Amino acid sequence: MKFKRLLALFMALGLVASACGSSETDDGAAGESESSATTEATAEEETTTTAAPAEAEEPAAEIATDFGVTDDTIKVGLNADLSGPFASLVAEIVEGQTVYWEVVNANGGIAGRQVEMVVLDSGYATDKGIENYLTLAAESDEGVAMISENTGSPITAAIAEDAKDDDILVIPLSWASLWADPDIGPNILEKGTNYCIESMNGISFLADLVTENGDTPKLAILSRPGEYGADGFAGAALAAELLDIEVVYAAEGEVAGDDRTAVVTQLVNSGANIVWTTLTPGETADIFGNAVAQGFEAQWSGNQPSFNYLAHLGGDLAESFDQYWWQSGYTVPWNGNDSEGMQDLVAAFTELRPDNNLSDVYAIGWMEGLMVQTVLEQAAANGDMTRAGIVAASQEVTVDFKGLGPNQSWAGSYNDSVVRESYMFDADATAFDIQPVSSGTGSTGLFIEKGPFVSEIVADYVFDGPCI
Amino acid sequence: MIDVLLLAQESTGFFPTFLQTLIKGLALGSIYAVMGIGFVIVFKGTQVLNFAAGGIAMAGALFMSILVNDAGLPFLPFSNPLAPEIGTTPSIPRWLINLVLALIIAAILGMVLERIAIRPMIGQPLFSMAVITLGIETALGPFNRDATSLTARSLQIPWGLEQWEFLGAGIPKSYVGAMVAAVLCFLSINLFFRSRFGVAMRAVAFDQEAAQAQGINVGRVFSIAWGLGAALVAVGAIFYGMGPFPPQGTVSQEIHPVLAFRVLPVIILGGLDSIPGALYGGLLIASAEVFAGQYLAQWTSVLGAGYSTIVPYIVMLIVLLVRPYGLFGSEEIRRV
Amino acid sequence: MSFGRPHLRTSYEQDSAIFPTYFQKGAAGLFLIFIVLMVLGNGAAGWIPTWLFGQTWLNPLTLVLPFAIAALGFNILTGVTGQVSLGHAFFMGVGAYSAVTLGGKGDGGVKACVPFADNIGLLDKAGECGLGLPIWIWLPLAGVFAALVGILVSPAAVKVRGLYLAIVTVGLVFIGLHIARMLPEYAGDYESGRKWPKLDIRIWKEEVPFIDMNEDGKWLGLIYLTEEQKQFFFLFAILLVMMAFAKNLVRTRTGRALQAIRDRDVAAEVMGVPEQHYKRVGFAISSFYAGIGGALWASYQGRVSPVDFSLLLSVEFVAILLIGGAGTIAGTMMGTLFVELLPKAVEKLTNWLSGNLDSGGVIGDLANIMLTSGPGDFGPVSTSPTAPGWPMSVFLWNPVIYGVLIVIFLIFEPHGLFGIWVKIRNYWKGWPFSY
Amino acid sequence: MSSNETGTSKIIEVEDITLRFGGVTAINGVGFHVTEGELFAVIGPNGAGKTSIFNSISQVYRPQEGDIRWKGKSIMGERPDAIARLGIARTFQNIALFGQMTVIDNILTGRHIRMKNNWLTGMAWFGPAKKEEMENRERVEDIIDFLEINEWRKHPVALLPYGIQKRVELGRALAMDPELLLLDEPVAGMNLEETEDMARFILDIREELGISMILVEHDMGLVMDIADRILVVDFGRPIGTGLPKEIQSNDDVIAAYLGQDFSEEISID
Repeated sequence: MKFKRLLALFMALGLVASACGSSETDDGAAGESESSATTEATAEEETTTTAAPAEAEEPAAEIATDFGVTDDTIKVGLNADLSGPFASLVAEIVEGQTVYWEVVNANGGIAGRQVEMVVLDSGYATDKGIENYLTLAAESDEGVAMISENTGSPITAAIAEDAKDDDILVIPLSWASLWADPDIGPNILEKGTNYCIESMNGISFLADLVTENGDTPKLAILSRPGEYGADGFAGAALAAELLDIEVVYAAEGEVAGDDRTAVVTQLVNSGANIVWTTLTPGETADIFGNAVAQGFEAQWSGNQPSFNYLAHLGGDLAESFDQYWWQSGYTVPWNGNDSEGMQDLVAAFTELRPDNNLSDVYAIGWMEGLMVQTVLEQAAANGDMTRAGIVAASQEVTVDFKGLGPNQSWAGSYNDSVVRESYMFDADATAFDIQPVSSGTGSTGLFIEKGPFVSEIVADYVFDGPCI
Repeated sequence: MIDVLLLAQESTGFFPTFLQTLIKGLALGSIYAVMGIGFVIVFKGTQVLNFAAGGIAMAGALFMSILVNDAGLPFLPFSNPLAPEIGTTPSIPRWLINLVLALIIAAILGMVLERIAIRPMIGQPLFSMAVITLGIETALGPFNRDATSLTARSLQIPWGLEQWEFLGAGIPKSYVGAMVAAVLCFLSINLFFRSRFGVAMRAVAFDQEAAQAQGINVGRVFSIAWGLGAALVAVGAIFYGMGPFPPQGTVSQEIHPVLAFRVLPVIILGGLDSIPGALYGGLLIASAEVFAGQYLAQWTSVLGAGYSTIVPYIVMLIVLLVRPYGLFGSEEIRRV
Repeated sequence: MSFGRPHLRTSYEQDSAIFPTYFQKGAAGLFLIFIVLMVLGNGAAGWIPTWLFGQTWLNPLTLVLPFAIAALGFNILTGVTGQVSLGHAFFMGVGAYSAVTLGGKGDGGVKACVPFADNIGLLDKAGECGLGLPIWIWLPLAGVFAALVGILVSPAAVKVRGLYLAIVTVGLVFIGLHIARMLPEYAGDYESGRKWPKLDIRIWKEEVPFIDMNEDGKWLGLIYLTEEQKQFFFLFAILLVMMAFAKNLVRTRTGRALQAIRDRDVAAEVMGVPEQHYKRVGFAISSFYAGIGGALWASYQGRVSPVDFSLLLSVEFVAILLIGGAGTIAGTMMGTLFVELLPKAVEKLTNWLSGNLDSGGVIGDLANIMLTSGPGDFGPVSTSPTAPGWPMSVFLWNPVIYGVLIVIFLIFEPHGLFGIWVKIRNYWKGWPFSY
Repeated sequence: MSSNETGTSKIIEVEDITLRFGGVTAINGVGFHVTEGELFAVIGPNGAGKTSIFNSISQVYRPQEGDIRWKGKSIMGERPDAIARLGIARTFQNIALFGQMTVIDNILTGRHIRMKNNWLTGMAWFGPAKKEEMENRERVEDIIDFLEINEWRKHPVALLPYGIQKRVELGRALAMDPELLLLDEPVAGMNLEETEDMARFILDIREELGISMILVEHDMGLVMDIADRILVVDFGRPIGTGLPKEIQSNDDVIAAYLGQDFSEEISID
């Protein structure tokens, strides 16, 4: 049994290797027979080991390293929430990155080195997150070269200063505009659109919808306490100011606790026709459901974490969400376009994880992988894979997300490098499939309505620091 | 801000708002009461304060969701023959049959937990027993979380979000359903306590050893108390899953796990050992919570966001300062 | 010379000492030296097994120390006084926020220290309140404030008994979270919290600390220590002092009164021990410990968010008490180590098992039974940390193991680790006789 | 404390107290007094309300009617610990020792009201607290010697034999240096030898320490031998008070109590 399993794993790896190796010319290796895939993989492994140094055009020995990088491996760390409130999402994001490295490693890795993930669980608790950071950033053999995912604004804020001291690169899994703070430095390599800009784009989109119908937009903003809520709220308030929209109800940080009667009452009575939420999925469902039940009609949207297709399209509210909800986001949903990146991602999951539920957030993990690879390859090309060298390399690269999201670079001022594009999705309850698998044709029920797009107010706005 | 508040008072009539709030309070109160009775029965039968109720309740709701979604039964080679067809909402009778099935499974879970973790502890201090259930709660949590993380856990409520119009107020069918469920539970528990088992349970609650000596099978009473308790909290969780309650027709990873903790003030107020107390306590606490949420909304900036969540605890503290054994609990005479 | 012979004591003082015999004194001393040498690592003595306290374990171990202090307090309230509290997290929070208010850096000036300052229009934006005082002020006061709050809530707490108290204190935790949300001037952002003062010792508010605890370097010009080592020793010293206090408390008049209330409250009153007064004292002392523990925890971490002071934290202390053994200081220490380091140990074990998946033999078989490494394999634990659904990842198993251990300890060893230790000790004392 | 006229001054006066629990009247108009140095006994059948009288004196229960005076001052409404500080100590019918504490600690707890160190000085240990602890420890060792329980000193009391526990309880009460000692069935459930030991301790206490005592007891032989005066209660009502001789010849008492109890006693022994 053990042998069989090993063989299966080996073959799977081989398939992906060939799939990715030839993906530019051929659309995957699904048609190839298993035996040929195996031999090809073996052959490729051999060539990799011999050819890698030659490809890098300089012997591995000449690359300066300190912690987490050896002659044959690069360790990247993940400080992820795998048992806390965001566990289901984060687990899928980490899965996305895991599959990405499986593909990359099968293709010979980075600079002839295999990428090894060190995954630690924070449970979304700050204390545990800090403890994990200290483990990952240890200045010894146990440390990692960089942190390829750090879940959550709170934990990222908590370790930002240490990361600067340790000069270690951290990719936060958090879209708060906080990482624009010059004090935080280049170590926190923010990814994608921030909540603030997302709110501005989203409200512009909703306002256009309402105006097209001949109404005057009246905005209600709902946010929860905390940095996420504050950032989303700040963007929404800014948008209202710039677009000159009346804010009829502003619940800044007021959505808290288990009973939201107060918020629903005020929302319904406010007469708003645009609602922007910066909430958790549970809070969104409660407020949305109760407001709709009381006959409240408006165009709703909110920052990406407000929505969860399982909770929202799988419950009784599915039709209402279909009718009133526009989902905002930073990445293309599963099979949402036919870009190169999406094809790679879908192919890899179809091959390597055929039984996994499909998910829109695999793309996020995949994009983290792309970021890390680009940065590390630049560092290798610079001949400096020390932690500081990796941080320096991150300022020189432009990451091509191959159509999964807007490309990004971190050079220059924040205003120059900030990502201004976001997406708007249409929620489709009928397309939603309760238990889709990645090898099937199911859907999470989200389709791109518009995007990537930059609203006028965002295009003109000068971002010189965090919105909050 | 001020403009908004004025608007809030004008746009809806006073009476419909009041009626709506009252119904919501009663519905939430019914759920608190049913879960409260679940706590009380376990306490009466086994002298255990069941902190694991939350985990058991959510597991019960999960069983329900598995049964009505016909996604096949986990770890079993067959699927549920009574389940509705995939993608359709079940008829009410079929849904109710599945509900009963789910409650039976929840009761079995309760009995199994009692047999492995509570039975060996008979005669130990109350605190140790309560902490055992804290351990169970901790251990059940990840399973619940894991089960809800991958697929939508719809409860397939036949009446969905439909509501009746009554005197200008919208009255959701789910609210009425919760009230009916509470009344049925309360009546059947009262009947139960008049039956032979009920008498046996009261005897055990009074004195375990004496009851044993009288030929009462104490172990069976323990089992039944836990089975009933588990089924009752599961009823609460399932009906709380219906919209327009927050989970909106699903088993919620965010909301369900903390539901049972919100019932604690209820049983403290009613007294740990009083079934009518749980009923009155549930209605009182829920009304306080809902009315505070509705009518103090304009003071949110003073009371703090989410103030209605702690209203039950404040009510509880005030009551306990006056009556340390709750409103209905029996005061223990200090023996020397 | 008396080597561990219990009957050869010549004075009552000696009889009631913490370590009554020379043997025990020596053992305790050796143990201390051993810990110090292990933390110092190879530089000090080559033969010390540094793997235990090496880089991997030093940080987690340091984190245990503030928890141990708070656990001592919980033990005084629940183990010694018999008052079951689930509100310990709340008092830790009070201590932590007192510390950050007194010692932290504020950006809102004194105005920010007025509660609801931003609501009544004193501040444009929520500033943070911090007075920037040195540690020798904020640390004791953190404990004192927590104790005062303990006394403040005690009118409700001393009236109710048993499980009612447990639930009342649950309410305390929720109310505390609500207050934290209402007062961002003190608590900082609800989810990410704010920055705590570091453990550095300053004489007053000067720039360069008298003893710098956050840079590697010579300590007091005597010995070269890393940052981690400095913090460990500092916290360890405080823990030792707090342990001595707790031990002294238990062996003097107040401690006996507290225990008397636990064992027989009515009889205690008839003996002249005012029950409510001593329950209050128990509450206050326990809160004092919680406050100090909370302040040190937050300072060591540098940042803690209000949501971390949740019911889960309180439950952790219940687990510590029961797993360690109620009422004893050694038990508290064992319990804290066990509970706090368990998740890490489980993780390491799973990693080790998955590394041995194909090694054959007993370990390989065990790994095969326990772990699932791919589709078609059966085992409860997934080797992939990220696979959602069944089988569950080790991170989801961690809380399960923790919960099951609470159950197992209560059923099979009600006296906890301390009880096991006593059994082992008695076995060796009596060896070769079995009783 | 000032009046030292042994045998004449009333140390405690109980005046027509009535105690009810809901509908049940536990004590109904009981009154008596105890003079200094006197050994007063209360007898009566089970459930007659003897222990309730003790509980009323220690104010664990609050009688609804009547008055209890300690040296002429009413103590009604005081808290039990205040009563203890006045100098009233007691033992319990069903032993109420602090089970998890050792014998030494139990008796030291008796010293609680005579000690001064508080939690602050206690935590510091060195200095006055330590000195006081040592002094009181000496006093406790004296009591342990007196009660002949040396070998049990370091054991948790819950593990001790019944007879020893009774002695420890007596020791704990003695440690309070009381002026009045309430003994609730000190020899209940003891065999003859243990009973004799306990009787000897009681007499020693009375002679050496001159402490007044109220004794509730079933063992008629013991009561008749050592009591100065006796109160008989039945169904919460007082039936008669007087010297042992008078009680033995009181017709009411014989009818209500003695005959039946003598036969019980015979069957026990």
